[in-house]
Parts: sequence; structure tokens; C-alpha cells
Amino acid sequence: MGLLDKKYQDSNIIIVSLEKALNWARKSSLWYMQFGLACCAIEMMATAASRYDFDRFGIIPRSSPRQADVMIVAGTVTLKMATRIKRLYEQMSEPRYVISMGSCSNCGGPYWEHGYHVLKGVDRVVPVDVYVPGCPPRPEALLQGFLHLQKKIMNETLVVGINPDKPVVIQDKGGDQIDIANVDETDEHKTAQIEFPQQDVKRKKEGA
Amino acid sequence: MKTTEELHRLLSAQFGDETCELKPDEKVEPWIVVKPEVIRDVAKFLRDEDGLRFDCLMCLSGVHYQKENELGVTYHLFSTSEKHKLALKVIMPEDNAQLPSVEQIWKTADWYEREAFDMFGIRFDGHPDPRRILCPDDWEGHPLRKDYQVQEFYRGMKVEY
Amino acid sequence: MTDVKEKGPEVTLTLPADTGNGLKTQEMIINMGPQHPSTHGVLRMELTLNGEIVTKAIPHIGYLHRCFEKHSEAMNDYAKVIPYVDRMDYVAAMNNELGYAIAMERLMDIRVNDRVEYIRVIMAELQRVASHLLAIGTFGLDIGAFTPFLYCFIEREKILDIFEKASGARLLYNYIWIGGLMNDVPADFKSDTAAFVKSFRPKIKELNDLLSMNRIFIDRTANIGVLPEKVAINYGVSGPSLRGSGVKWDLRRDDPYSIYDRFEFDVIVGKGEMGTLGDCWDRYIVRVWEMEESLKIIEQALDSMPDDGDVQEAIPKKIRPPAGEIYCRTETPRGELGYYIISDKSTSPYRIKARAPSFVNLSVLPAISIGAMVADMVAIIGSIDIVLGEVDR
Amino acid sequence: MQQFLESFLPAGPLVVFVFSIIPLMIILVYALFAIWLERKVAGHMQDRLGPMRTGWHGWAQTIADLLKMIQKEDIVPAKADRFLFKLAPFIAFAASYGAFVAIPLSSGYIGSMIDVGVFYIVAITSLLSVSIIMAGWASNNKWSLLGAMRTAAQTVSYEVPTVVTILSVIIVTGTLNLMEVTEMQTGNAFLGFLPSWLIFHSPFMVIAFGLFFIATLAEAHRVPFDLPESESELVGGYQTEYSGMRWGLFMLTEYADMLLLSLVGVTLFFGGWNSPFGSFMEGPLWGAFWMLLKGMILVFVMMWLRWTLPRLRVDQLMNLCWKYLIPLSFVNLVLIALWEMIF
Repeated sequence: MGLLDKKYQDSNIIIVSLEKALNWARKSSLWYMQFGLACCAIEMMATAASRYDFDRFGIIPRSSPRQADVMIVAGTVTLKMATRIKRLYEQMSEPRYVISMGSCSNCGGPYWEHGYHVLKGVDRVVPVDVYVPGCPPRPEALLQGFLHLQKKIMNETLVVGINPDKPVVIQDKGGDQIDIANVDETDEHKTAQIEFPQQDVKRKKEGA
Repeated sequence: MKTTEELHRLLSAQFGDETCELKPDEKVEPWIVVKPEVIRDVAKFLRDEDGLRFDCLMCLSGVHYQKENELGVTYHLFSTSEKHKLALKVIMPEDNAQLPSVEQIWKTADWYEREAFDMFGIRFDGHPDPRRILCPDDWEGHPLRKDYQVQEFYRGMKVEY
Repeated sequence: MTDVKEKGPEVTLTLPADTGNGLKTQEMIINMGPQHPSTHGVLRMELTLNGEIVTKAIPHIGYLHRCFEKHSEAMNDYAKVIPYVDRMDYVAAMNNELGYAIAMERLMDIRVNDRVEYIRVIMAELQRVASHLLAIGTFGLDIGAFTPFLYCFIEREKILDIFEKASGARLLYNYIWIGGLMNDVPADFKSDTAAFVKSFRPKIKELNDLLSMNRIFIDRTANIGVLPEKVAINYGVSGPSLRGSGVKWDLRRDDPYSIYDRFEFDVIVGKGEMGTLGDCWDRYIVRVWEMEESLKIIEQALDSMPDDGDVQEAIPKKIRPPAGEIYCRTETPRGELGYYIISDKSTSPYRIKARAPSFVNLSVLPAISIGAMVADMVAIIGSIDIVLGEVDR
Repeated sequence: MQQFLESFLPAGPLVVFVFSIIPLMIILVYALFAIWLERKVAGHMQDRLGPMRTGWHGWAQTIADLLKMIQKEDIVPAKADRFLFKLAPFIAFAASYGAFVAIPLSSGYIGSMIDVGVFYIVAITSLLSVSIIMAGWASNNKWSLLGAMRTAAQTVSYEVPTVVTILSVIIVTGTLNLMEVTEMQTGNAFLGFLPSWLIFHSPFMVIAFGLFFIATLAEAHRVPFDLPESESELVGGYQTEYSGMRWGLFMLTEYADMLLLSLVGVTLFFGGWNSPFGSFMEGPLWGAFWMLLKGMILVFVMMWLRWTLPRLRVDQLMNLCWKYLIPLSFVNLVLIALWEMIF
């Protein structure tokens, strides 16, 4: 997370106000990485287009992962692509968020059973903040996902408390009320180690 | 415009009866089965001969015939000048699935043959770039074979749900 | 001259023989994709560059290989293949469904009634317009024009509204079924479609003014990525990419399926107006004028569409087609979509192979991109109009 | 202005500090406004709304963006040249900030009354291309390198027509000091009713302004000449590897450059801080208002072009410069000189 996150032991009025201002800035300027995988990417483009207009929420695309705040995993993640997604996520600068858009990236979607080349859920390689169901989700659903992410961001704190490295459970109580709590790490696959493809390692040495 | 029967007559006159065989399908489309050794010559003949001019390879598909322990390759040809179609088939035993590449004759075959290799493990001799195309290079097995067993892990990622 | 010995033995005072003006140059290999704003998805290109000139381009595909063929064989029902067919070319789902339905109906020897045929044709042509709008918009985006892309999306949304009313979905419809349709069209379908056609005609002119005839746009696309006719046919290129090279070839006219032989329409071909025949601009403008032709077909179909008729033929719940093989092809917005279906009399296909137009069209990319610049690569990829879901299946 | 400040502040470094901070304040406030404006202009041109959720019509959008960028992690790639990588954005910003010193923002304010003002501006803005090359090379990213090389070629080439068109103005004014150039344009002179701005001086001045505007578009890396960044080709060009506030500085520089070049254009052709209505609404503060208003109109035209036109290719960019703009500007220079001799 950001520079100040979890740097304070206890809270006071200054920290709370600062926290609010910083969180407001984060939630109002969620720049997403311009990168689509499959069908959902078309709906993502439609959401950015005139009728639904991402820009109303201050959400604009950036093509470089370094400047992006949120990665929308829009579409089926194949095993060949999963290593790249992991790398893209690592290239993003903190604070960073992931929205898993569509059934395919949530859990494999229609390809869960016989899809030998499909990763059954992108949460096996990167931590996911918001899951948007649908195949593909309507633009309204994606916008709803962003609103949920904004709520989650507004509850981030500079004070030591919830461990950001562990998955959290969010309970939406309507309005701006929301509950966040850590759950214990139980799913083994979430810590899966991914080896990078041989050719990419070679590239890296060349200085790509 | 020639029917498959006429084309078969022409082919057997050129290459002999034993290399190509007409399979009249009961319902839909007939096809000609060709021995794997001669497929490149047959293809060249079909493309260049006057009155045939099959200048377009529409589709090249691998097929796994599990009961017969055979692998097949189907070529769907089409001629843009003569407007006729032809389905050619090559049948090979499963343990020695190898045939000459037609990449030099129709460039379309380049990627299709790589796909057939990727999905069925059919090897095409003389192909300039015989790599997998859809699956990653270090993938195990050939997925579209009927006896394919999916691998459990790929680079640390669980494959099954 | 400094002392050579102090710098170590590897320093040589003579220049390598291959350097003309004393500069040592080196080719650069650059990786474009899978995450790149202009590769239309997850295509990866390995470009060898000499300065900014591409000397070699190798496309790497398979980043969206979703095992369509495996699923079709494993679903144990011919009808359950249709959703997967949708997801293959997700920009033109209706056309994919139509191709599959026609292949199955030929295999099983079913004839559907006229109302179904007309609705199918209208849907397919509307989808063609929607797909071309997306192709044109993203092509403009690749060239750097942002606004036409959004204007195209505004029109596309209107088409999606018509689809949504009929099928309930915006993108992947599962609407055209074997032997008919999922359900009948809503009552105001005719008036909606007619209103769209009326409102869309002037937009084509607006698009031409804004983008097609823009001097910078023409400079960027004319004479780039020239695809000669012979090469195109040898590579099996089809659809607007082939017609852009001047080949008058459209399956709707040359190998008619459904009821396309009842309609009057022109097959648009590139003429090399702005540069060489078969360049990016020709491929682009073919799509623009094809939308006009699609509108013509829709208008004719709306006029003669019968008002009643059952939209689903009586076919068994579990389809068991007779044993046999069929290769059936239809014209999608991207070209010739063929389904090679082998049936063994069981409830699932023994083998389905989809001959995806984008897959074949993309394979010509290395041949036409030699000598282009990096900026042209983007234009060439955009002008071929690939959908990665279909390339990788 | 300086005397005014000295009247109530203790003389010395503080006055200099306050004095030099004014352009910075203007740049920052302008950037906040211009980035918001750009998004609103783009939105309304594209049948959208643009930012709506941060205050009235999203007016605080840029503030949120800046606050967020400050929080972002500052990544320096492992294989990058750390020193140059970190230095580049500051040099870029310093280059355009430094140039503001020679611009007369109003009749009462100019950062420094240098006699070679125009020459100084042309010289110091060249630093920008140095910083971009630094950024592109230090990132150790091939896309960045391509972007940087394009910038080098572009900036060096387009400086020639820029300087030649400026020279044609200098022929008329006879001075390089921008304050004096502005003062020459006070009042109604030409034809009795037009303000005596240099653009109305002769028909060739209109051509000169056209050439100058095209060249400055390229200098500021705006569409159709935004090749250094060119999102759809080079991902982010030289900015690809920058994150957080370092990237924010590059963005700030881009917008500051737009304003700078617009203000130079306004000073040279549109009478600088002079009111368009003769002596009506005149004075030091009105002067600043007119100066910034005219500058913003030019900035708006740049935005308008950005959301309308596609992008040129790098060789076409060079063709345009060397085959058309440079010969034309030289011919125009001769014609203006002749006009000056005859009238």
C-alpha cells in the first residue's frame, strides 16, 4: 500500500482526517490498466465509451502498468497468459487493486470443466479485490464493481489493524457502511509459485 | 466445376488406383483418401493442373480415430477460378503419424499444420517451423486426442478445477 | 590517441568491417504484447527492428486458447455447443451461431421456415454492422484518433439494444438455435430496426468526413501493408481483408446460404483509390461501405419478412444427426467461417473443427509487415481486424 | 511589481523568492484547471460528461489525481540507471518553469527583464528534449528508448521552423525583449480600428503564426505530433517506466509547455497583455487576465485538435518539417523582410 499505510499505532483526529483525504483521492482517481483478454474486454470498452462513461468516476485507462491503479482482469485467463498477468500485477505500483471481471476470471466460467488450458480463477495467481459476476457482466455491473472498490478504499486506514496481505471479507451494509475483516489463509493455491517462462528470463537478461 | 467422382478419376489416372480411394459418404459429402507419402505431389497436382486449380486451402484439420488407432488429416480444398470443392483425407497409424507438409503449396497450411501438431501430435516433414502454436512450448500431451489426460500442474498452477 | 595497452587487450582500433560511417548498429528485438494497447487483445508480436523499420515479425498466439473444440466434443449435446460458438468470435456472435446452425441443419437435412430465415438474416447483418463499427473504431484508435472510436460505440449500442430486446443479452446471445430461434422477436422489432437503419445512414457519411477522408489518416494507412491478390488467396485470406485486395469474393453471393440469394446487394471491393490496391486504407474502406450494403439487405428483409410462423422447428430434444461429415462455411464480418463436423450418430459431435477467419487472416501478417515501421505494424494489425478469441479458439 | 513587494517585505532573498514563485503558482493552478478542462473538453466532444463525482462537475478531479500520485509507489526498475532516471523529470519541469522567467505576464510583471528574452526561451526549452532522452535511455526499456529517439529527432527538427518564424517577428520589432515586443503592440494602429497586434501587421504575419502554431504543437508533443508518448504504438513512450509523482511531473511539464508556447505565441502575435479593446480594461491585473485568457484560448485549440486528429508517423513528421515547414518559413521570412522595406 501507500507510503504511510500501517505506519501509525493509534488513531487521532489528524490521522483520521488525513486518512479520509488520502482515501478520497485514491478512490476518485482509479486509473485502470488498458488491457483486455476476451469477451469481457469488449464490455469494458463499452463501459468506457459514451453511454456508460467511466470518466464520470475519474476512471481513465493507462496503457503502462506503472501508472495504473487497478487491473481489470477482463476475460478468460489461460495458463499461458497467467504468468504474464502475474508479471503485470508485479509491475504495477502500490497501492494497486484487482477487479476480476466475468465468470471466466472469477472461477473459469463456462470453461471450468473441460478447459485444459484455462486457469480456473485469476485469484490463483493474483489477489483479487472485487469479483464481478456475469458472462459477460453488463457495463452497469462493472460500474457497480468499481463502486464496491471505492467503498473498500474508503475503509482503508493508516493505522495498524487489518493485514493487507491476507484476504479480507467485505460485508456491504448498504449506503457507505461496510465491514472489513481478515480471514485466515486457507486456500493453498493462493500462494502458488509461478515460474516464469524461459524466454522471458532470457529477455530480461538482454534488458528488455 | 468438377464433382468429387470426376476428380477421383483424374487423380487415380495420375497417381494410380492404390494411392487414392474414393469414400462416398452415405449422407452428406464424399471424400478421397490419399496415401500419406504422395500427399505433397497430389497437392501440387491439384493446385497447378489446368481445369483443377485448387488455389485455396480452406481448412486443414486433424482427426483422431480412436477405435481404429489412427490419426487423420482432412484437407478442404477450393478453387476460386473453377469454383469446385474437394475433401482430401490422409489416414496414418497412431504410432507413426508422419506426413509431408504442404506448407510450400498453400501458405495457409503453415499455421494449420502447427495446430494439428499441437493438438494431435501429427508430425509434418519439411515444415519450416514445427513448434506448438496454441499451447505453450512446455505443454505435455496433445489435447484433442481422445485418450488425452490433462496434466495436474502447469508451472505451479493447478490445471483441474 | 590513448594508450591501448592500459585499456586492456580487448580494445581494437580498427572498426568492424560492416560499419559504414563509423557507427556500430545493432538490430533490436522488441516484444509487442500480450499486453499492448493496440494488439486487439492478447496477441504477442516479436519484432526485429532496424531503427524503426521492421525486418521480421513473428506473431505468437495461444494466449486465449479456450479449448473450444474440446468443449464441443465433451458437452454431450449439439445444442450446448452454441454458447461456446458465441464466445469464439465475441464481436460477431450472431454470425457464428448462424454458421453453426446452418452446418447442423445441412447435416441433419432440416429446413426452417421463412420467418426464421428472415430474422436470422436481419440479425446477422445487424451484427455485421456492429462488428464493423468496432473494427473501424479500434482501427481509428490505433492510428491515434480517439473520438471516432466513441462515435462508433454510440451507434453500436443502438444495435445492441435491438439484440437485447430479442435475446436478453448484450454481447453473447445464444439466440440462433439449431432448427430455429431461441424465441420470437418482440413486437416492435421491425419498427426498431427500421428506425435504426434510418438513423444510421447519415452517420456513415459523418464517419467518412471525420476519419476516412482525413488527410493524416490517409497518409498513415494508404500504401501500408499491401496484400497482393495472389498472396491473399494462397494464404487463404477471406472476408473484407481479401476484398480489400480487389477480389470480388463474398460467400453470401458466391456460395449462398440461408436466403441471401433473395437480396440485392453489391460486393464491395478495394479499388486502390488512395494508394496501392490492397493497402490498409482499402481494407478499411471496404468495411465502411459494407455497412451500407448490410443496411440494404436489412431494409429488403424487413419489407418481405412474413409476420407469422413458428420460430422453432420440431426437432428432438437430444439431437442425433446421421453419421457423416460436413464442411459448411458462411461469411462472418471477418471472413469465411467454416465448421467441419464429424458425426458418429451419438449425441455429441465426434469432432468439430472451426475454420476461424481471423486465424488464417492473421497468418499473413509476417508476409505483409516486412519493411513497415512500428507505427505501421499497429495499422496493419488493426486493418486485418482480428479477434483473438477466434484466432486461439 | 518588484518595488511594490520591496515596500512591505524586508529586501533581499525573500523578495526574490516571492517574485520567482509567482510563475510556479500560475503553472500549478493552471495545470489543475487545464487537466480538468482537457477531460471535460474531451468528454463533451465525445458525447460524454467527463469527471462528475469530485465536486461540481468534477472540478477537484486533478487535485484527487495529484493526491493519489503522491501516494503511489515510486518504482525505479532494477536495471535502470537510477541517477538519470530520477533526475529526468525534474530537469524536464525545470526547463519549462525556467522559460517563464522571460515572459511578461502583465505590464507590471516580468520575471527578468532580459534583453535576449526570446533567445533565452528557445535555448532553455531545448533542455526538455535532453531530459526526455535521459528518461528514455535510463528506463532501460525498449519502448522508452524508441520514444526518446523520436523526441530527439522531432524536437531538433521543429526548433528550426519555430526559430525562423520567431525571427520574422523579430525583423518587425527589432528587439528580442518580450516586454518591449508587447509594448510595441499597444493601442490601435492598423487601419484605425484593429488593435496594433503583430498578427494584423501584414498578411504574411498570419502565415507566420500558422507555421509557428504547427511547430509549437510539435514542440509541445501534442496531437497530431504526440509521437514521443503515442499511447497506441509505444505504450507510453519515454514515460512507460515512470510511476507516481515522477510521472506526474512529466504530465505537469507537458501542460506547462502548452501554456508556455501559447504565451510566447500570444506575446509575439496577439499583443501579449494588451487589451483587445484599446485602453478599455487595461492595467497590470487586467493585463495578466488578458494574457492568460489569450493563452488559454490557444491551449483550448490544442485540446480541440487532440481529440479530432489522428497521429502522424515519424517519417511523415520529418517530411512535413523539412520539406514544407522550413522552406515555407524561410520564404515567409524574406517576404516579411521585403514588406518591412517597402512600407
